[in-house]
Amino acid sequence: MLDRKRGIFAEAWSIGKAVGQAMRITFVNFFRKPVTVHYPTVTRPFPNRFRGLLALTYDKETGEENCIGCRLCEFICPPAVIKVEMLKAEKRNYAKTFTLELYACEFCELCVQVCPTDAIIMMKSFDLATGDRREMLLDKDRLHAIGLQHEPSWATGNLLRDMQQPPKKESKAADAADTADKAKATDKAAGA
Amino acid sequence: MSWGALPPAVQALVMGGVILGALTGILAYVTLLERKFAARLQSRIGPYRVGPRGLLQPIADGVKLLLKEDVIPETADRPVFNLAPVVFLIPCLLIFGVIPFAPGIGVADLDTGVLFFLAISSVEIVGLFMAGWGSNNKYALLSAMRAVNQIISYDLPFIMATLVPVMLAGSLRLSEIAAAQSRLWFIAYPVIGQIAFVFFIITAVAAENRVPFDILEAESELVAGFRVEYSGMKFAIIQLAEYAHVLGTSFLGALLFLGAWAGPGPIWLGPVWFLLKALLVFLLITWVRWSFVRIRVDQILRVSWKLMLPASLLLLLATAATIVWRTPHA
Amino acid sequence: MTAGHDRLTDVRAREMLATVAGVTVSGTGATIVAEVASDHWREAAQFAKDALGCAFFSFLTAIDWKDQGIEVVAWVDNLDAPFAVELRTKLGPGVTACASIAAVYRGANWMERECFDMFGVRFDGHPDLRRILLADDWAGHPLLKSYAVDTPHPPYR
Amino acid sequence: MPDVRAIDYAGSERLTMNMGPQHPSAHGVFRAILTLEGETVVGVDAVIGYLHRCHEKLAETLAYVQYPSIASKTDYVAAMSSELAYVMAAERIGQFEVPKRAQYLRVLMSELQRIASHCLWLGTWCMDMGGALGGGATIFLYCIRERELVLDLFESLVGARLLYGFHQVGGVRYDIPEGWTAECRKTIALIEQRLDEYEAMLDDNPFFTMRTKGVGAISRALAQDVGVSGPLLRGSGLNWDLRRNQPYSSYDDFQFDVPVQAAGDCFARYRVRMVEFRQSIRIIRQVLDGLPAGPISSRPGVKSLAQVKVPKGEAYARVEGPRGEVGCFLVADGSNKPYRMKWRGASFSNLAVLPHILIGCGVADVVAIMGSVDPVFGEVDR
Repeated sequence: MLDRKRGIFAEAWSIGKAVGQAMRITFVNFFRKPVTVHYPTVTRPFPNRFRGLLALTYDKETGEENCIGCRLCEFICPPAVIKVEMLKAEKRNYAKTFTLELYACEFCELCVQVCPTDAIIMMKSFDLATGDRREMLLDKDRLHAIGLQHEPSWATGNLLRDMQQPPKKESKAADAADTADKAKATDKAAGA
Repeated sequence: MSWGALPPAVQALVMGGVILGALTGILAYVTLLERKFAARLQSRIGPYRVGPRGLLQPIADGVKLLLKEDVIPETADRPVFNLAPVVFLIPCLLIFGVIPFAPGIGVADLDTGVLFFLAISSVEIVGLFMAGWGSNNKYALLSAMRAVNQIISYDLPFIMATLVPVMLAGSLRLSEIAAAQSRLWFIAYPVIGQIAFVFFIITAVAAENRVPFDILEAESELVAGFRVEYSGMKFAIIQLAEYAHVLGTSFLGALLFLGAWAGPGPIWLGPVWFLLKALLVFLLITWVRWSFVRIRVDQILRVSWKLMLPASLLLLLATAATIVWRTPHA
Repeated sequence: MTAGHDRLTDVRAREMLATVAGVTVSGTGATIVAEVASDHWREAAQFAKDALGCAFFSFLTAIDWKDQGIEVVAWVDNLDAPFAVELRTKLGPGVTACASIAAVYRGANWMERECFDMFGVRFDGHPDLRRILLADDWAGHPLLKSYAVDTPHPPYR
Repeated sequence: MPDVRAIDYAGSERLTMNMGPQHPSAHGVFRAILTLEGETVVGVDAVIGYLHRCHEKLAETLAYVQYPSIASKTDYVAAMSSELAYVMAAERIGQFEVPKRAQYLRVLMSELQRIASHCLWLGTWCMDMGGALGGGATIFLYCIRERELVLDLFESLVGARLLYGFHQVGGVRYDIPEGWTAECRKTIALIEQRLDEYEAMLDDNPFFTMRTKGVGAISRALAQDVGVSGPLLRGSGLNWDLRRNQPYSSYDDFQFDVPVQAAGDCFARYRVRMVEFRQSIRIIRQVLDGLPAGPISSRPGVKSLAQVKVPKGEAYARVEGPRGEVGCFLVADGSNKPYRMKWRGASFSNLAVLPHILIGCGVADVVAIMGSVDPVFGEVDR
């Protein structure tokens, strides 16, 4: 604070100037519009790709459940929170039970990405605070109910996979070829 | 029974009661004013949920602190621990006794008003150290020790800064100082006034342990300083005392430098002008508080002994010289 | 910098390193992989720091090759002539003792404590060898391949 | 037994004080057992491990397609550079080719992440030094206000604010929605203007310089010896930045200069990071101007666990994160899960320098030095 070489007045002057500058900034800020909002009454808009609550969807035309119980999401989920049991039927399969432990879900959106029939998607909502942990263990019809309550966000399995489409076959024949049929293979396995 | 017929003792009692009531009201809403002002400085909104636009917040805080359980640490030194908030509060309220809010209104306009104010306002360290010692807590003890030497080292420059207007007005009586400023507010005094006012603000901030000198409850190191073991009503008393001390100092600053109740408009508007000026000084202290980073305790002491004390002594000499030079020789 | 020598490039460093006892050099380009015999471990580290000027200590860890035993890997860099030396030493099956290079690189102090914590490798010559991440009374060393093999598929809820 | 250096004060007995693990300025969960002589520190014993989740064991049980979104949890303040390190290590072993657009997106996201992380650093540091009820909180709220703008950008791109899972082996998983680049340019222009305000408030402010100049000086030799990296290394006079010395993900297409300060104290690190703010903005502008069209991944999107198999081999990929060199040493055995992964966290080595420089400074300095080292304990404890 007191280095001898510049003498007391130069020192005091530079301190005064710096102090004035700092206080000018806070004063300028006094007149700026505050960025906070009155949260519960005023909420910020959700972006289009918001990763919120998970939900199961119904097919638009037939109104049937999309989920075919293929358990791909169960294998891909890093914290393994999804458990699905498949119910075999004649034309197509259904999911007998579908439980998702929301209290351990990491919202990484891998399940949405791998779902071949766009059954599981994420909604534009995050507030599902409950007093009791058992309510966080979502079962099939809870997931379907959430699907109808909130507005779905943009991401679905097919949209995400189209976005990540590797370069066209002709530009990188060898590599793209085998990855493409491997992808088809897994589709067939998933579809069966 | 007209006002004059009452015996002076009863008069002072009634006046004291009125001022105390008004004071607690003002104190409560001063905390809200500071929180809203600080919020705007930081581009946020501040309390808005309790009551219309947050106006009931202080009452809510008071009730909450009242209902909170009053914990006394088991190994605490019980009498010292319980007495500390009271010893801390009394001087902070006493200083309002000597401030004249209008030409006639005021509990006791002593002829040694400034001396009384300075003496009483430095008694609060005793309560503070009792709190630090009583709660038998490592952090509280460390912060109480820091507080004592910080306040003592900043009281001297604070006294020097308040002596400048006293010398300019030539009297210790507060109402006379206010009257002497009718022609020219002491802050407008050519050079001396501005420097004295700046010194007054700096030492006031330091004497009340506000940032950037708030080493006392530097929560990043000492978690909450001497208040760490207090809760419930005792914590409310300590908070109230601290704000009372800051408000008392800003009233003093308004009176010494800004010409207490001088202002356009009819005479009965005086106290309102005085309150506005005091709040202005209070907001200035708050503005300083929210703009700076805290400095280390040894640096604080070095600044006080090496910079503030010599500078304020120099200022006193300069004031004396200008007074002698400007008054025509009798 | 260390003992004055001409612009040390990774090629020259590779030759100098090859001359050290118990060291076989491999690796391409700016990364020199030095297989060190476990009893020459501290000399190799000292050589890398002094002669080769690798003053920057990046990390030290271990790999559990199940039956071939534990291999300790240290990665040090020379920041001026940018090349890196990857010192590796196989401790041999069943051996869990290794020389400590905390005296050579102070950064190795915590890294070796973590290696002891996770792999059980006892670094002799380490000033303060105790667990750094896990609780002191923790049983077992998690990163060994033999650890927690029986627990079911995660999560351990 | 903490490494105590004998400073013999005549008879004044020592006070052992716990700073942390829930201390307000502990930057997460860290406990320093300080032995004090009056106000000065004579002994430090750092206790870490409170946030230990054993990421390295997790990496052995999770496949290459799953682990990137978990890798972001090591350094949760700079998730982008953590994922990048893991993904680059796998690509380097398997020689997977990453399309040009994906490389540019990776650079763009890393630099945006650097700005957001430095904002958090400046805010929490000033809050530690300035007090939550004082000037420090003011600067904290300004920094958080700017950081929110950057997090909004990430939210509209990926959908999440902090932990993204943006990278995958062979490229990235999300492409920029339309209108995002304009929003990004507007945000960085605003941040650049706000930076001048921070510097006006702090640079020659006597209270700030008194607290930071000459405090916690790290010498050049000690810095290299302990393996300190990033702004701490450049603050101690070493001109070493992985983005320029060992360019990865097409960093060599961009011009930016690397700030170096010689003093090695808190103020030098502060100056280094403030210049890094501006350099990141400069890089972002160059990336946005030169963003090539084309695919964002050389492999199809994640469909199943066994989709990505990395051939046998080892690699050490180093990334210049906001806190320093974040490295991922990967040993692959040809299956879809790595055999062994060592995570070299920058904050782990940066924190290891503390016991060497804390001896002899005051309690208030411990707080200032901790803030300038800017440790994130997800990366320290892994």
